[in-house]
Amino acid sequence: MNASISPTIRIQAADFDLAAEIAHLTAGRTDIGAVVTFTGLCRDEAGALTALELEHYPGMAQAEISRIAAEATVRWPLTGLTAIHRFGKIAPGENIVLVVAASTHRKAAFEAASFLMDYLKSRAPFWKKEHRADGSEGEWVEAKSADDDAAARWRQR
Amino acid sequence: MNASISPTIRIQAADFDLAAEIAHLTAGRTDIGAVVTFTGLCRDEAGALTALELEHYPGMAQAEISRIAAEATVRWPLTGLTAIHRFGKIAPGENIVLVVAASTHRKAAFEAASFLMDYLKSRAPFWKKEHRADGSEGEWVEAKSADDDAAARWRQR
Amino acid sequence: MTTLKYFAWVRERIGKREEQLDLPAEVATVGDLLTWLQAKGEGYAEALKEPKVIRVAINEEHVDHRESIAGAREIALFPPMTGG
Amino acid sequence: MTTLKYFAWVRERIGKREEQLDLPAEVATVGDLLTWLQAKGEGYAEALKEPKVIRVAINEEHVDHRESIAGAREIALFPPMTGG
Repeated sequence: MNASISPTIRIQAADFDLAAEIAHLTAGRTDIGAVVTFTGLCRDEAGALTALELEHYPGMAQAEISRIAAEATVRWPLTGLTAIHRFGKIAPGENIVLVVAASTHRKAAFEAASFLMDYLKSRAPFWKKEHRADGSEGEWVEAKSADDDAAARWRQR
Repeated sequence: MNASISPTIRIQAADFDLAAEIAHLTAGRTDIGAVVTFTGLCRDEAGALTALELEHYPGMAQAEISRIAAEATVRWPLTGLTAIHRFGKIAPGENIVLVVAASTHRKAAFEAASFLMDYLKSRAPFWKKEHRADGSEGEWVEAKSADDDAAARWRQR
Repeated sequence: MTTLKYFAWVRERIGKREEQLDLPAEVATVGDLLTWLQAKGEGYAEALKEPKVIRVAINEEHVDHRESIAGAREIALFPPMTGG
Repeated sequence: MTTLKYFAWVRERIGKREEQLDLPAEVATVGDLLTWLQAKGEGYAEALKEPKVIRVAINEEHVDHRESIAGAREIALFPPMTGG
């Protein structure tokens, strides 16, 4: 365990730079063997959507993702952990979320990144509303039970 | 399944550019929801190593990684898959291997990237020799049974 | 006074982002609060008609519907989350 | 004639990267080949003294030690792989 590592958590409207975030975790270090990144992007659902509007609960979004990240640093021996979640109007093809997990070994990096994403999906206070290409009133995206199941599997271990 | 996707496999001495590889898979597309990357880096084992020398079997390295990647495209609905493995002398902190898996959904991207790495470790014809900081004759890195176990778990599913 | 915050379609149906409310003493738990709010008007009734799906946070932490609201500074009501 | 290729410490102990060999007819399987090569000299004996750990590829594909070498164009011998 690396009790000392302090995850970087950012909630922002602006896009992020994945390469810069990796460099931030790895620059000048020679003890990192594995870096796993997850990038979540906005899809247009076969042309039906022109954008997603991401609403969030500002104070809690930062606090909740920090809690999830802190749990990941306890469960896996990580050398670095970053999570960035965007809000506001995001067009198809644009980035929504980034997770970067660095570790000496690949299993820890893969599992921590996967855990963080599963928990973000079901516990981070963000909601997506569709902007539809046909001009009709967009729906709020419905939560998937598969996402709750994905988070629950980490409790059974 | 996307029977049509053709993985990009490169065996090279030069470093790679992760951001460029992601852009290559995602540029102009609006159907990708998830991109997972794995970067493997050279560690110095607490200062003991000055480099790793990666020997490989050129024709087979390309052929074997292509076979593993083709299996991943059959098992998971991917929109893109890239694997790059370096050879030659690599200093601590430098990149060794890159896998990028893109999909509509995150589970497929995570699993395909993890599968590819587990198989690369135990089946791709590369061997690492240590260059030691104390000038002594470096050892060939020993294969870990944990890596064979990691590959075997994909057969039990 | 307690700050109530609403998000996504809970916010749209209630018609406001937040409000300050003086909660009566008999409203002891999150479940009590949802029932009490439903009687405050049509928007509230519509937003909270299926209380089981409503997620609640007290002071920026997830809680379940049996949780006491005693001492809550800020209570947020929202649909299941769809971030990530 | 068959091309034999050696990698990593198998290469170092045998002292060459590759060679062309005329394999006798009684060398039918990979296992037979490993036994036959051990008798070719000290380097071979040292490289192949624990035949179980030696991995083998025929025509650039992994095979196990029971595999027939009939028709093999290129046979490679190497330690367990440590890439990735």
